[in-house]
Amino acid sequence: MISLTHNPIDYHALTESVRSPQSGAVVLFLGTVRELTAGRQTVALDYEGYPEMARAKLEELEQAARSRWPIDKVAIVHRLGHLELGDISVAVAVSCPHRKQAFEAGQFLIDELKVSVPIWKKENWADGSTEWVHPGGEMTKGE
Amino acid sequence: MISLTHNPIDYHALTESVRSPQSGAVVLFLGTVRELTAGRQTVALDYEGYPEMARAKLEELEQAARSRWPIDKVAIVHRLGHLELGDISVAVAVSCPHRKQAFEAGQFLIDELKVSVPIWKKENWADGSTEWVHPGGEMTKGE
Amino acid sequence: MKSLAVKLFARARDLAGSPIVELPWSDGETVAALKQRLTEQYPDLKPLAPRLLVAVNNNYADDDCVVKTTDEVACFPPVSGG
Amino acid sequence: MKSLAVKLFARARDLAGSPIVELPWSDGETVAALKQRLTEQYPDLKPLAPRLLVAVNNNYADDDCVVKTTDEVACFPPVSGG
Repeated sequence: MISLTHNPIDYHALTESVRSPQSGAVVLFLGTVRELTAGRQTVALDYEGYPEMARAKLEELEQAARSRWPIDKVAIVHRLGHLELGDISVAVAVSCPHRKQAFEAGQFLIDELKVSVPIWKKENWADGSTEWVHPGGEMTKGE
Repeated sequence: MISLTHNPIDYHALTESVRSPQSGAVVLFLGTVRELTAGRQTVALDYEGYPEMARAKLEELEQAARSRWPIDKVAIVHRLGHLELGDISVAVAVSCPHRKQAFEAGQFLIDELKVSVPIWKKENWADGSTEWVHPGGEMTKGE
Repeated sequence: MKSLAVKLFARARDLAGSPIVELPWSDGETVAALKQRLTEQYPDLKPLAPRLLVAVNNNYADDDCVVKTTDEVACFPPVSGG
Repeated sequence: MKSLAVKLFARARDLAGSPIVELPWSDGETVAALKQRLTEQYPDLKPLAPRLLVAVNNNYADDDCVVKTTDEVACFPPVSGG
């Protein structure tokens, strides 16, 4: 189950959706809005996505993970819009027969999500400035 | 937060207890009662613990993990008593500034829990027999 | 000459001032031509140009990928979700 | 001679038929002596003997660890939680 949402992420429902008696191990990852990034203070993040492509890439990621680990169920949800400190921006839940598989698959999914899924975050710093985050180069002040 | 319980594990509350704006990453692991073990069908598990020592060992594990990763918060709960198929036997939640740390610490905690914390499971097989699980030797029919 | 619709996201959209732009286009031209034409027509995108990514029909496309006016095309900076 | 209380768990308790047993004990004796006396007094434990673990005051104890009658002592098979 892949989704993008502008609402708070219900990771409890997400986790329940991957549980099953076939799988002894469930791993859930939550990404949350952190107060400090490289020593600077964040007050909020704005997430923007390219929804059709983001969903397509997330589906591809699920298939890539399934080809590498004996995954039972996967659920990934990414939030878009304005997020405050501590809010959950992304949740990845995966169930597998054994725990090592579940940890590896969960880490693979969030690692790959961050490099290939077209979603972008804009920092809202405590000093009132904003800044798009674009890995692979220094960050540039937002307009 | 370390605990043993005879009640169903509320992993949602457990996960909430480790979230914080200082930590961008939360990893939750759930161990659940699996239907098939080495091809045999389980209908239930009975977990027994040595509670004082189990709590002491879990506290040691938390300290060992904190000495290796920049952990913000940890919560571990292990259930004891009679568990049905799909029930959660153990939940480990950990928060860290970054995701790699959280995955590594979570996996370390559950891996070590399984080798050092004095808790035992007894299989209730579909054929009506029971069997204590004792790693490190073949399993022996329970009386 | 036909025209190609290009969706822009994040800082690329902010710099160009629009979520979608139209470029003059001949079928057979490539992603490299798209990037060049885009930054010519929207010079404010130049600081971002070396890092701009192009997606054609929901897949990342290399510079030599040929683009048709019927393709769904988007242009954006490196992603930063998660 | 004093006596030592030994808690038993899981299959060890089932085989011995009791969650706690008392062994005759002299201070200065070791974990190795404890295991031997336990299986002498409870022969049903013998199938499990090579894999029995001993904990003294909530820590795993080697065979040469000295046990006093005031120690909290437990004996059990390899753990299988999780």
